Amino acid sequence: MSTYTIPVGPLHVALEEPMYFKVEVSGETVVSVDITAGHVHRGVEYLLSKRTIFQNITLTERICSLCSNSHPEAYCMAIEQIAGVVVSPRGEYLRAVADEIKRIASHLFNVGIMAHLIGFESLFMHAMEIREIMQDVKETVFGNRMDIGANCIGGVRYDLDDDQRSWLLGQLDRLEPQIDELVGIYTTNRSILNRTQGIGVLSPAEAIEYAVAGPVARASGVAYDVRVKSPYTAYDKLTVEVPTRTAGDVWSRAMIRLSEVKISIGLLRRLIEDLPDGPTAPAERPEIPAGEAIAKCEAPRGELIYYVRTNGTNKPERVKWRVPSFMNWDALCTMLKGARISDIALIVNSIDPCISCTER
Amino acid sequence: MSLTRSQIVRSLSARSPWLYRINAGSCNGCDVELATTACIPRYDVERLGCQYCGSPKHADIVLITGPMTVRVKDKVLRLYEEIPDPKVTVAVGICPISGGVFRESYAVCGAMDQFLPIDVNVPGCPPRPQAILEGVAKAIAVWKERL
Amino acid sequence: MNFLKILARNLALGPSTDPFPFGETFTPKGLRGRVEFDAENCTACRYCEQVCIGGAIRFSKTPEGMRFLLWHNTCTFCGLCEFYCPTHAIHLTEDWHLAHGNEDKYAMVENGLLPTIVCTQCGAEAIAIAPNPTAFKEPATEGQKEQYRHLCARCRRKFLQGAL
Amino acid sequence: MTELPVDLEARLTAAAPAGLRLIQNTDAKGVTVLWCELADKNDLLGVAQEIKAVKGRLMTISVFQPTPPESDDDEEEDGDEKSDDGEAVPPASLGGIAIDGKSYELAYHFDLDGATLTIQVFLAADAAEVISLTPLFRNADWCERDYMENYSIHVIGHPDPRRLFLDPSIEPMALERLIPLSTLVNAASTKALWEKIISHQSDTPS
Amino acid sequence: MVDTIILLAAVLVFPGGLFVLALGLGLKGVDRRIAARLQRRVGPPLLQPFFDLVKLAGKRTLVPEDACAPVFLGAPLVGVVAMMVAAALIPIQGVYTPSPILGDLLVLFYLMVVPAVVLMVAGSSSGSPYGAIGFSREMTMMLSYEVPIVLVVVAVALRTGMGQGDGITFSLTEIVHYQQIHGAFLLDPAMWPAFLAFLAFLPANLGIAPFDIPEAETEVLEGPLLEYSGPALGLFKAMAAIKTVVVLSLGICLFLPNAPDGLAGLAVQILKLLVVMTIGMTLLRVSLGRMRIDQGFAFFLKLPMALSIAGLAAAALV
Repeated sequence: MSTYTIPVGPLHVALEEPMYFKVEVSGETVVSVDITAGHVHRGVEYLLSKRTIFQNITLTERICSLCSNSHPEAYCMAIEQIAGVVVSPRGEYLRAVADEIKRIASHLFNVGIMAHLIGFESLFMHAMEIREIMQDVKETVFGNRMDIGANCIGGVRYDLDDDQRSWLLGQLDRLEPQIDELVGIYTTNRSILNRTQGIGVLSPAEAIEYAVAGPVARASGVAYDVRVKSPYTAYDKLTVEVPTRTAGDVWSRAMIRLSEVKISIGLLRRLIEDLPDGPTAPAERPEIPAGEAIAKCEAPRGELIYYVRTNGTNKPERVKWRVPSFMNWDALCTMLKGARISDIALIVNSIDPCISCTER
Repeated sequence: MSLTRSQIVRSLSARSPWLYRINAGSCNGCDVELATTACIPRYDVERLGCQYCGSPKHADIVLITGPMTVRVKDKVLRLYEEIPDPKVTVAVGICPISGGVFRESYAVCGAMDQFLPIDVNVPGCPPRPQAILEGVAKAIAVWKERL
Repeated sequence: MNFLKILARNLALGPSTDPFPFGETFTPKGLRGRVEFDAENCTACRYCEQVCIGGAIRFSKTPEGMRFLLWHNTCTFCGLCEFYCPTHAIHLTEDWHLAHGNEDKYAMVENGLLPTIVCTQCGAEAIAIAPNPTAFKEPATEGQKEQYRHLCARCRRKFLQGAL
Repeated sequence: MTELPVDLEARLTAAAPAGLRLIQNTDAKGVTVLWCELADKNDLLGVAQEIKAVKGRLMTISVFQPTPPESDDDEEEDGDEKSDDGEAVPPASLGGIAIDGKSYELAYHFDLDGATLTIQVFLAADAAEVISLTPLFRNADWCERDYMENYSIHVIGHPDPRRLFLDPSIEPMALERLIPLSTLVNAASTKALWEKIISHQSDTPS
Repeated sequence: MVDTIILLAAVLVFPGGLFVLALGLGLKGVDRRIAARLQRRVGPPLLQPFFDLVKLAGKRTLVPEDACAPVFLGAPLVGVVAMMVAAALIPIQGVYTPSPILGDLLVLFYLMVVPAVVLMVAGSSSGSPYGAIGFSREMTMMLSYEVPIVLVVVAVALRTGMGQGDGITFSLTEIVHYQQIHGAFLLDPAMWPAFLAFLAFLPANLGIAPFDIPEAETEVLEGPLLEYSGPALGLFKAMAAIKTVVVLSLGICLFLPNAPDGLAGLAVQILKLLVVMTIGMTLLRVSLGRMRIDQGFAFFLKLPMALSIAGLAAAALV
C-alpha cells in the first residue's frame, strides 16, 4: 500500500496545545513522524532577562500552567542559593504542599484526557469531576485554579491556619476513595485496556537512551525521582515511594500517574499534619548578589532543572531551564512508529506533553 | 408576519451556539479551564445549548487563548477565516486581550484585536470557569444580534 | 462493566451542575480577582509597579498629583503587588465578574490619585503619601499619619527624626 | 541517595589534559553540585565520554554570553542595585578566553544519580565552534538545536541542524541580538498600550 | 393519482418525512438528556436538536475549493431522501401498512446502506485527508457489519416464511403480521442469537460508541463531516436523526412489532423506540469507549458473525 502524509495539528481538537506532526501513514499505520515544534515559542528566556528578578517569579509561573508551581519553585530555589537565603521549615513544608496539590490535579487531568481520547466521555467527566476537588482546594487556599502563586523568594506567600488544615485533610478524605475507585476502573475496564495496552511502547533501554523523565521514565522501569535522588524543600524529611512499571506503554504511564496521585495524597497528609511553626517567608526583600546556581525539582511531568546566573543587578543575566517534556517529546518519534492513526493522540497524550513548557 | 417569523427563527437559533477553540500559543492554563468548562458536569455548557465542535466550519462562537505567537499567526487567521459568518469571538485570558506577560517578546504579536475582530474579553490568568461561562453568555447575546 | 455502577450512582445522585449562570455560584474567600487600590495608604514606594510582570501598574506624575493606574486586561492577578506592598494599599478582591465587551477594553482600569499638596511646614509642593509603618519606632497614631501626609519629603524626614 | 564514583575527579582530570577547575558543594539535604570549568573546549568530548562511562545523564545545555564586569550599559532605568565595583569576576576564563561580552559560556549539566555536574566550556567569539554531543547523548540533539538558533555557535557534527522552535520569519541569534540591545519594534509594546489606556481615561469622565 | 398522493404523503409527511424527522430529533433530544443525567449533568433542553437544525439552516454553506460542488452538496440530500423513503417502507403495527409498490425488506436493506455510502462520498469529495480516512473507516465498518445484518434479516424472513409455509418472505408487512398472530420473535428462544446480533449491529450502523470510529472527533476530527457547514451539515444531522428511527423501527419490526390499533399503536411504537434507544444506544455510548478500527472489524468477524450464523441456523432448524 502506498504511503501518504497527513498533518496532525497544529490546531487540532484532540491536542490541548498547538503541536504539529507530519505523519506518514500507510493505510492506518504510521510509518514515520516528523515533529515541527515552536508554535508556543514566546521567547520567555529573552523576557526573563528583561524583567526584574521579582517579576520573574510570576513570569516563570506563566511558562506553563500545568507545571505552574514547579517553575517558580525551582527559580526561587536557584535565586535563594545565590542570595544565601535559607527557607524556614514551615516555608519548606508549605512549598511541598503546593507541589503535591499541583501534582494531583495535573495527573488527574492527564488521565482524564486519556479517557476523552478513547471517546469514553463519561469516564473523562468522572475523572475531571474528581479533579474538581483539587481545583477547589487550589482556588480556596491559593486564590486561583491553575496558577497558584505559592512561591516567593525565601519561602511561600500563603499560609495554612488550623481551620484550613483540617478542611484540607477533609478534602483529602473525600478524594482518596474516589481515586481508589478510579484506579479500579482504569485497571479493569475493557474499553481502557483494549485501547491503551501495548501501544506507544518505550523500552527501558530506549528510555535511558532518550533520557526521558518523570512518569514516562518510571513506566519504562527507570526509578528516578528528584524528590528522592536530590531532595529539596521538605522531601528530605519524607519517604517518597517511587512506583515503577516495565511495560512502557500508554496504559503503564497512566497507571504510574494514578499511583503517584495516591502517594501524593499520603504525602500531603504527612505534610499538613507535621507542619512546623514559624515564619513562611522573610519579612524583607532579599538582596540578590552576583552568582550562579542550579536548582532541580520534580514537576508533575518529571525532572525540571533551572540554571540561573545573576550579575548583581536587579535583572538576571541568564535563566535557562529544561522541562521534562523536552526529552519525552523527542522520544515520541520512537513511540509513534508503527502505531495506528487512532492511537496518535493517545500516545502523544501519554507523555503528558507540556508544549508551552518545552517551546517556551 | 415575516418579521415575527424571523424573530422566532433567530431566538431558536440563538439557543444553539456551537463553540470552537483556538490556541494561539497559550500557556495551556486557559485551555485547561476551557476544557473544564466545556466538558465537565459541574459547568455543563450544554445547558446553554453549546456544544464543542471539531471543525471550524461548524462553529458559531470562537474562543481564543494565547498571545498570538509569530509561528501560529497565519494559521490562526486562516482558521478564523474558515469559520462561517455570523460568528462571535471571545478572547479568553489576558494574553489574547493585550499580549499579557509575553508582550514585548520577539516571538509574540500581541493583542489579538489588531488582527481579527474580538467581541468579548474574559480577563483572568486563567479566568475561572464561571467567568468563562459569563463570557460565553455575553457572546451568545452578541451572536443573537448578528443572526 | 464496573462502570455501570458509577452510572447508576450518578443517576441516583442527580446532576452536580453549578447553577451559574442561571443562579448563584460559590466564590471562595481569598479568590484573586479585581484589584483595588487605596490611595490613602499608599507610600508611593512603587514596589507594586516593580514586581508586576504584566506591566499592569503605572504611576505617573500629573499636575493633580501622582496618578495610579492599573489595567485589568494585562493583570495576571498573581497578587505579588499585594504581597510586597508594605501598607496594604493595594489588594485583590474576590470579584471575578470581569468579562466585558471589547468596546470597554480600555475602561477596565483601577484609578487612584496621590494628590499634590502644599507642605504644611515649609510650603513646598509635594505628593501626599502615607507613612511606611516600619519608619516609625512606635506604632503611629492617626494624627501622626495625617500630619505626615501633608509634608514634603524633607520635612517628612525631619518629622520622623522628631525634629519637627 | 547519591553515591558519586570515587574516582570521578581523577577520571575527569585525566580526560582534560589542558586542565580543569573542579568545585564540589554539598548542601544541608545532602545534594551535591559539582562545577567543572574546562580550560580547553577540545577536552569536552573526552570528558563527556568519561561521564557517560560512569552512567551520567545529560540534562541540558545552557549557553550565554557573560557580560564583562564593568559593563552596566543595559541598566536603562531604576538601577537601584548597582553591582559593587571591584567585584571578583575574572576578566578571562580558565583557558584564557577573554570575557568581553562576546565570548560564549557553554554549561553542560549532567546528572550523576542525583548529583549535578556542570561542565563549563568557554568559546571565543571568533572561534565559536564546538563538537556535538548528540552521537554520545541522544538527547543532546534538541539542546544543541536550541542554542544554535539562539546564538551564532557552530556545532560540529550535528545530525539534524534545523531550527527547533524559532519561526523561520524570526531572524536567528535571537538571544544574542536582543538581550544586550533590546531593539524591539513590536506593536505589542507597553508604551503604545499605556498611551491608549491613558487617552481612553481622559475621554471618559471619571 | 390517489395512490401517488398517498405514496407521496407516506414519504413526505407520515410515517416518513416530517413525522420521522420530528420523531428522530425528539429521540435525539431524549438521548442527550438521558446521557447527561447518567453523567451527572443537567443536559441540553429536550428540543436542542431542533434548535441546532434551525440554526444550521440559517447559516452559510461553504464548499471547499478542492471539492466537487454538485457531489459535495448532493450527497446529503440523497441521504435524507433515501432515509425518508426507508421510513415509509416500515410498517407500524395497527397504524400504518406500507404500499407494496414501495418495496420490501430487500429494498429497505439497500436504502439503509445509502447513508453510509453518502458519508463515504462526502468524505472522499471533501478533499481533506481526514475525510479520506473517515471514508476508508466507514467502508471498513460497513464491510464488517453488513454480513451479520444480512444473516439476521434472512433468519427473520426464513422464520416467517417457514411459519407461513412458503419458504422465505421479505415482506415486512407479512413479518409483522405473522408475529402479531404467532407472538413476537423476541419471545422465541430460537431467534435470540439473531436478536443479539442485531443489537451489535445497531451501534455500528448508527455510529455510536464503541463503533463511532469513522466520525471520531479526537482522531479524525469529524471525519466525513469535517468540511461541511450550514444547511448541508443540517441535512446530515437530519439524515442521522431519521436513520436512527429507521434502524430502531426495523428492529422493532423484526422482533417485537406487536401493538394495538390506532393511536394507542402509535404511542406503543414511540414507547418501544424510546426503550430500545435508551438500552441499545444511550446506555452503550455512555458506558463504553471507542474501539480501534481493527478491533471493531475483528469484533464483527467474531461474535456478531457467529451469532448471526447461529441465529440463521436456529431459525431454519429449531
